[in-house]
Amino acid sequence: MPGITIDKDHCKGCELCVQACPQRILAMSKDITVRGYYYAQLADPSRCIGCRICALVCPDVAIEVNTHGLMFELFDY
Amino acid sequence: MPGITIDKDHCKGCELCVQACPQRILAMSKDITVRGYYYAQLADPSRCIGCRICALVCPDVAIEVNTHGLMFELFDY
Amino acid sequence: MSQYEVTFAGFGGQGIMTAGQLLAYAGIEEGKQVAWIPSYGPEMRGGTAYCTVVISDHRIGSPIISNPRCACVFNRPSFDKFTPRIKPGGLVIINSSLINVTTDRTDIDRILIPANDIAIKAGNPKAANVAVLGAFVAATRIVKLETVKQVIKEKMARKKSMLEMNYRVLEEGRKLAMDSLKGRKVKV
Amino acid sequence: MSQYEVTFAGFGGQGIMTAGQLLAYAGIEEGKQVAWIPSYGPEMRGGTAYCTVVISDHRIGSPIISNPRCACVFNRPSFDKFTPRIKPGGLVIINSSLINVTTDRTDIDRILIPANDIAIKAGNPKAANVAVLGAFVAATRIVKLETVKQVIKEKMARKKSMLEMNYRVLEEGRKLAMDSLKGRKVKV
Amino acid sequence: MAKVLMKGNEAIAEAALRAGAEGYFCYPITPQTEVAEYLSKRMPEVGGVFLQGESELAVANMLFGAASTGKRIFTTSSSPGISLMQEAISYMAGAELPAVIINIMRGGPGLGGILPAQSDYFQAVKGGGHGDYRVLVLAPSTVQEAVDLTMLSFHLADKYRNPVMLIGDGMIGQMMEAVEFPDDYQEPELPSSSEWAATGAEGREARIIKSLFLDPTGLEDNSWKLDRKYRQMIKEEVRSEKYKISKTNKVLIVAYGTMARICQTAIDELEEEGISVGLFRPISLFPFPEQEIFKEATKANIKSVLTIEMSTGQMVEDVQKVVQGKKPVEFYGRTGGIVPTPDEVKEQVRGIVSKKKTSGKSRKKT
Amino acid sequence: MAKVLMKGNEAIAEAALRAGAEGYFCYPITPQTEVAEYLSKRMPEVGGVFLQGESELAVANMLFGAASTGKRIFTTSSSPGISLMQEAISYMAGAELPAVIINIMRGGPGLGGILPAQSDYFQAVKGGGHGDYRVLVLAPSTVQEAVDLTMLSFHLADKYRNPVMLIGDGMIGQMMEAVEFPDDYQEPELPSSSEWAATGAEGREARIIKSLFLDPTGLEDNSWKLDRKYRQMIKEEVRSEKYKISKTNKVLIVAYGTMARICQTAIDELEEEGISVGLFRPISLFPFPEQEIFKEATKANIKSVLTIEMSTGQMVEDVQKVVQGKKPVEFYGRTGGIVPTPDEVKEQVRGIVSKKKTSGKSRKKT
Amino acid sequence: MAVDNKTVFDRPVALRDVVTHYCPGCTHGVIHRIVSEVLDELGLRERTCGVAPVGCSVLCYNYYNCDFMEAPHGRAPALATGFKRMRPDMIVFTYQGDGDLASIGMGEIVHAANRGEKFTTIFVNNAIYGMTGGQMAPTTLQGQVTTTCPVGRDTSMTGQPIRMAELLSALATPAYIERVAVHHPKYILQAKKAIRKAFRLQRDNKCYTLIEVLSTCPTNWGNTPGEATEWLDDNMMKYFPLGCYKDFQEDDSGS
Amino acid sequence: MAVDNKTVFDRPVALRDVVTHYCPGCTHGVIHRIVSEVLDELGLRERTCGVAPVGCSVLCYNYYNCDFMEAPHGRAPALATGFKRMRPDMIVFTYQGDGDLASIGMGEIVHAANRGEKFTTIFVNNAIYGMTGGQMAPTTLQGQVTTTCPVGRDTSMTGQPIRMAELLSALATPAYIERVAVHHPKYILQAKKAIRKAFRLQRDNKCYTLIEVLSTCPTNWGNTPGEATEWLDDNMMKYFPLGCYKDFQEDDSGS
Ligand SMILES: Cc1ncc(C[n+]2csc(CCOP(=O)(O)OP(=O)(O)O)c2C)c(N)n1
Ligand SMILES: Cc1ncc(C[n+]2csc(CCOP(=O)(O)OP(=O)(O)O)c2C)c(N)n1
Ligand code: SF4
Ligand code: SF4
Ligand code: SF4
Ligand code: SF4
Ligand code: SF4
Ligand code: SF4
Ligand SMILES: [Mg+2]
Ligand SMILES: [Mg+2]
Repeated sequence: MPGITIDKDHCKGCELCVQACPQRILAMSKDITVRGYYYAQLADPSRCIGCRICALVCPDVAIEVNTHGLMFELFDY
Repeated sequence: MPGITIDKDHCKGCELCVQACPQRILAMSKDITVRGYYYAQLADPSRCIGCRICALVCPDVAIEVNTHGLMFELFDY
Repeated sequence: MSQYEVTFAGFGGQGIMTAGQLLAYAGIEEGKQVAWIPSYGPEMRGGTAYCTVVISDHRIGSPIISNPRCACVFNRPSFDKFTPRIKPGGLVIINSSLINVTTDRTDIDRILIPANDIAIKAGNPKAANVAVLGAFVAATRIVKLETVKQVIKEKMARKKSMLEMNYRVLEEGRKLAMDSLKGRKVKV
Repeated sequence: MSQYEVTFAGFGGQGIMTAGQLLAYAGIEEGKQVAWIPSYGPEMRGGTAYCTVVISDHRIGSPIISNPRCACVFNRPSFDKFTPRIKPGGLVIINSSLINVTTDRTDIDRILIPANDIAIKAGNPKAANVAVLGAFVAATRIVKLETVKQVIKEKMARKKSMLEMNYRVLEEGRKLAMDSLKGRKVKV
Repeated sequence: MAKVLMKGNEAIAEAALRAGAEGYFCYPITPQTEVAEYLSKRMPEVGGVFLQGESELAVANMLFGAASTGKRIFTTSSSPGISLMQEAISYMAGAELPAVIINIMRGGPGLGGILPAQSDYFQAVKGGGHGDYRVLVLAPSTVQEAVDLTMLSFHLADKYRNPVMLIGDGMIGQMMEAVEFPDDYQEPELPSSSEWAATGAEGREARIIKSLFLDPTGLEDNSWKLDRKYRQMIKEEVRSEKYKISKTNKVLIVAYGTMARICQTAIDELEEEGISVGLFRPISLFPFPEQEIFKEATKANIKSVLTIEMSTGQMVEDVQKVVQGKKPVEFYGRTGGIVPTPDEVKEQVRGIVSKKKTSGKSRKKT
Repeated sequence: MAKVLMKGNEAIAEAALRAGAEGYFCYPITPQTEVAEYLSKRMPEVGGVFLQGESELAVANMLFGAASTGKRIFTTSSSPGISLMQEAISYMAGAELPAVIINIMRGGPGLGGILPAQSDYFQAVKGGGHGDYRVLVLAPSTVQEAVDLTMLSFHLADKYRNPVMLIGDGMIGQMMEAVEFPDDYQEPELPSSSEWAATGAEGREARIIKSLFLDPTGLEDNSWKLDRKYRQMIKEEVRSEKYKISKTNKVLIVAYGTMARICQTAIDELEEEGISVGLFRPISLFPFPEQEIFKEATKANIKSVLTIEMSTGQMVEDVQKVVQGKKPVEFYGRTGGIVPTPDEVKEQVRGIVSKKKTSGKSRKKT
Repeated sequence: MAVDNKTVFDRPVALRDVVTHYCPGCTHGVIHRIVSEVLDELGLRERTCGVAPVGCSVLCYNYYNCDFMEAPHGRAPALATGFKRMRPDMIVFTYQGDGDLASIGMGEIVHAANRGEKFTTIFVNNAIYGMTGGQMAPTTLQGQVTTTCPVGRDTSMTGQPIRMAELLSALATPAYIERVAVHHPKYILQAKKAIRKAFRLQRDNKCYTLIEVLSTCPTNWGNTPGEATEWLDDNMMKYFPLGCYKDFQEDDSGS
Repeated sequence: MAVDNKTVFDRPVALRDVVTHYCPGCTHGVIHRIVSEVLDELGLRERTCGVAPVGCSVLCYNYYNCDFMEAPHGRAPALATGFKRMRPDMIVFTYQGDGDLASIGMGEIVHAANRGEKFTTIFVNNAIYGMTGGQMAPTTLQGQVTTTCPVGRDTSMTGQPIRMAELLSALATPAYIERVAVHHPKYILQAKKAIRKAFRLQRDNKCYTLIEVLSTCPTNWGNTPGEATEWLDDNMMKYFPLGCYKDFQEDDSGS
């Protein structure tokens, strides 16, 4: 099952991933990190398609994406 | 009568005027100036048409051109 | 008092610098010597910002204060950094909205002000700094609260609604500080 | 001789610098200390170029020579500039092809060499410097003419015809100098 | 005028306007960018010229051009930016142009850091550019003094037709203090710049503003002419302040700028301990208060001269030169943006008084 | 190798090649352009890099990049060009990079002239850039010495991982003298540059070559680390030459480079007049031969110390500092490209001996 | 089905696992990542030396995991030239902001490009001086407010914003120059393609290569990261059109 | 008929009656003369300040009869900017060689042009460093021999010669930029026209103006003045085509 892991310590709460996710399944936390940021969370893991868009736009490389090995190469690059 | 005056002390003997004169009436001197240059001379004053070409190309502004007051403006600029 | 030093510290954006400047202006209004020194730290973003205000009756020598008499700390990193530096007999004012610990130093006074909560309640989340300033002035009486009010009016909030909101927050800070100290004035 | 100084001066293009360098090379060949100092004058074109060669048996101190023992002047401005500076008892060598005056100093020797004419006659108008060099060496014997010939061969004229032409010009200069001094050697 | 609370950088900017600066050319660099930001608003208001150039190198040369008009002009920058101006400063000195250059110093060498430092003393005082020239150097220690010396700088630049440099540090630039601007600023009259500036050759000979003298005699004449100006500065422009200098002093501290203030606090506190220390604060760094320091340093009661700088030791060389071996010259320095505290200063003084301190450079004990 | 007659500039170029220079970056400027012209031919022959950059500013930064590879690299320029390099030199010192920079000085300030001068002493010795740093400075007085010191410069640059500056003047650069290159040049072994250079992070941690230390403690540590190197230079790299120094000397002349040679001739001639004068010639200007000069200057027989420079007076300040008022320090200078003659030197000495000369700066009598 | 899952997006080796000092949402971080990915994919990391500028990315040497030099403001191309000339076998790239490259460093970038130095420039154009707190850059748009043009850039006094990709493409020396963006996924992928092409051309010793990347500066533009993305889209993209401005042809003789 | 005769060609007032230091046949002299004629004809001499470069024309302040500043090498545009900003009522021109303008001064000229500074640049391109004795310039042609490219310029190592008129025309800010020559009478007349237009545009406060003038350097090209004229014709004219590269339109908004 596709899924992402957000490294809370790397996240700076910019919300770019939230805005970019085609599934609209990311949301910001209610509490803040030591650095003082609200961080991104995967609100509805079951709907993640592993498209990597969130990871692509994350300026802080806070998101790791895991997905099925035979995943269709959406982005040909 | 059109004519030119070459200021020997300004002339550096570059021969550009000699090469440019359409009447081919300029020539270099046999003796040298204090600065060590052979200088340009008007070899055949009678054939000068006062066209100013020699003066135009002279980098040392050594040539003054006198000509008839009603001279045709050869160069429209 | 001959000289008093206070450090305001927190995240960038918490109004730290403004709090210090308001205090410094109030000092000038009252005819004192003042120096306001910011951290203009590494040319980089984020991190902790702080400023120190020195208020004195005479010419101020060193503007570099390693051990202020008071620290007003707005977030946890600032609390960790500045509380240990306060001079014995001094005061720490803690923004308890964001800091859920308190100091075990017994040689200083402490005041807890839920500054963010007060500000949000008053309708302007950015006014947390004013709540702390109210507490500081009430506790130390380095300058008069009236002077601070006047300065807020002149330098900060010309719009009437804003002004009143700020006054409310200031007052709230003052009240909490008084309660906390049970009316007694901090030694200055 | 412990130290001898000679200045070569003329228009740029008259081979002034080369004449000095040939002499300096000859000095080295003969195991002497030498210094060759050019005028690298104003970053501008035209004007007078000159160089001074110092040849000595010991380490050379000041390479700046205000009063050389000899000046070889190739044109009128150089004559005017350098003749007065020659040390009493010294020598001036005048390129009489281009300079139609001579000095009234009685405390120096003088040699007139129609260097340009010699050079033109020999087939290379640029060799005027070699004619003067021949005269200088003959008159002063600071270095041997043989050494100069060898240096010309090595540094200047590898082509045989050129070499021979240069030797002819050198010889002509030497001869005229000897005639002029009537066999007597200039004091060095 | 009433006192206002102002950041050093902004106070400097305002002071320049009040001294009649009509042009300001700049390039952003911490910790002085507020000057530019302030003037980007204020200059248009007063009808002056504000221009952010493409680099400090270009800015220094814009100053050169602007100064040639005879109007008052200036720039501000910080250490690396000042290094980039050295060629142009040398040219301006050679061409006898008035210009005010303000260096709000930061830690070096190289990119270093942006915290307060005093490690550009040599560059300012000995001349970082090529050739025989000097700039007049002033060093304020409070925001008020930054205002006063900025205004003075314009006057001195015009008086001597020479670049004047004001060196402060990040502390002076960033700190806010109460300042007062003179209500009616007056300066001694000077010959009008129309005597020498390039204003167009109407009704007079064309003028050339230059530092090139191909004839060595001309160049030498220019050098000695400049030298005479520098001697006049030495005669007329030495400025300094003494603090608690008295017959009881054991130690004489020499320090300038921010460092001097810190020493004042230390001296006050040492006084309470019963240790009497005096402070000599050069305000003009070139000309350096040589005679004044010699006089104070060689007094019988002085055991030692202690020079303190926010550097590894630059001004101390001039102090050594001045004191001529008549008293030991000690040095204490912190650098890289670390500002010594009054406690550190006190420790150094105590060390000297109790003979524990040995001569030479020392840094914070670790 | 046999002696060859060579222009100073070309000899310097050849010496650099023989010391193993693999890269040369330059921008034309009189009176040193022959170095570039020579190397534009020779560098390709030996497989090295020759590059004419777009400016001295760029060239100095090319040096920075080239030095980071750990290979021997250098540049040559003249006064205004050197001013443009100051920022980069400060950066290289801060980042601890070895580089050789040769300044064939000309008259300044500004565009000045192109004749020989020694007016960049301050810039070289005190540091024309910002921050606490030093460059090691060497000054040859003959073409042969220019060769020897050029080769030494590369060694010292590597030894200290610091810029080394060789300062000559137009005379040294333009003059031809006989020179000999060592047949088998050997230098003391040094740690390989592969210990620190940027050579790619294969099999090791990535390396950063930088002068930025945002943490003031780091920056201060770097400054004191540099300072320790400068102290080591002071201990190990002082170089000087004495000429006719003896117990009979009345006057001690201190002069360097071309000026020192001229003083030698004057001293020889004064000897014939019966006036005994000794010459102390600093070869290293930083480190300055402080102790050596102090020792010679304070000998009982010395009446006066005479410093002579082709400037309005720069090194003389260091001489004054060193002599500590124990003997009068006189100065004589010519500038702008005028090289004092032995006669002028003699006149100065005679003035001192006959007590006619008063202390202070003086120039050619007119 | 965990066994079938694999990590398809992860931190590249050439990028250290540290938190950067960049502001939230600043796209410097995206650019770092894609450059690192390219270094990884082409296997160049271990023979690469980067050159850091003075600007917000001054500390990028702490983020990239390869050798690095930190240059004086604007001079990265000169350092890169010096380095690459001495070590043509290594890969060299400069990473420069618009103040660094287009203002103070104009002379160096034009000349390095014109000499055809074989290094790669990643030019991060965010239309402002980020690090020093938001002053006008040569790329600041007409009317854009900055701390040194507080009423908006007046192009009648300060000239038009400089389009570096176009300007450098006017030089005759062969080069590969492309402008890309990183504020949307599709642009990020195009940007990576361009950066990869640049490093490949460098690896094959072909020509000078420069990729101009439009980037955001929410902090100094005074908006949120999301708004900054929109502002870039609506304003910068119009004045700075994306695309390849100069392509390297194998048979290019430079005319 | 002497009474009818009048002087139709004479030294302009704006040019002093002194012998220059230029080499025989060097066209710097021609350029000086036509600039002076334009100053005379437009009546600008008395409110003009020139800026001399470092290069063979460093002493041109001795030849022009108007106020002058002598700039550090390459920085004339910065001086002109500083001056003109303070005195917009005056006329300012820089006179710069190709080493001065296109090499060391690249940053300053690009930025002055881009800011649209209202001064005029006379850019004398002789494809070489004249004053310092004939080193390679950025404008030196492929294969051309100079003292620092003794076997001829190798463009694979040093890049293509820079065409400044074209490069500066790539900037968006309005300007008038034309390339002219002065080695034949007809070109001299065209050059004068262009220079006059430039000063007129400046006088009317319209835009930045630059005239690139192809010029000879017989001394460092190693030929006679006559041969130099031919060499320029056969070589420089091909690589540096004459013409107007950017013209000022009244309604120009700079796009
Ligand atoms: C010589 C010099 N001048 C100025 C500075 C100050 N400075 C630091 S970063 C910077 C501008 C950076 O802007 P940019 O290159 O656009 O990078 P960004 O921060 O926007 O990524 C300046 C002017 C400096 N460090 N050195
Ligand atoms: C900073 C600096 N670098 C170098 C020089 C030396 N220099 C003088 S003129 C010149 C080049 C002149 O060439 P160009 O601009 O083409 O003018 P030209 O002589 O050909 O007319 C150089 C490099 C200098 N004076 N200052
Ligand atoms: S991988 Fe795609 S679907 Fe999953 S969270 Fe990220 S953007 Fe959304
Ligand atoms: S894009 Fe990255 S940094 Fe921004 S909110 Fe999402 S995870 Fe956090
Ligand atoms: S005016 Fe014409 S015809 Fe007369 S000499 Fe000159 S070029 Fe010849
Ligand atoms: S063109 Fe002028 S300088 Fe040349 S030869 Fe003719 S008159 Fe003389
Ligand atoms: S200031 Fe701007 S460019 Fe710099 S890190 Fe913050 S958002 Fe990025
Ligand atoms: S060197 Fe060349 S450019 Fe200079 S004056 Fe001579 S011919 Fe003209
Ligand atoms: Mg930017
Ligand atoms: Mg040229």
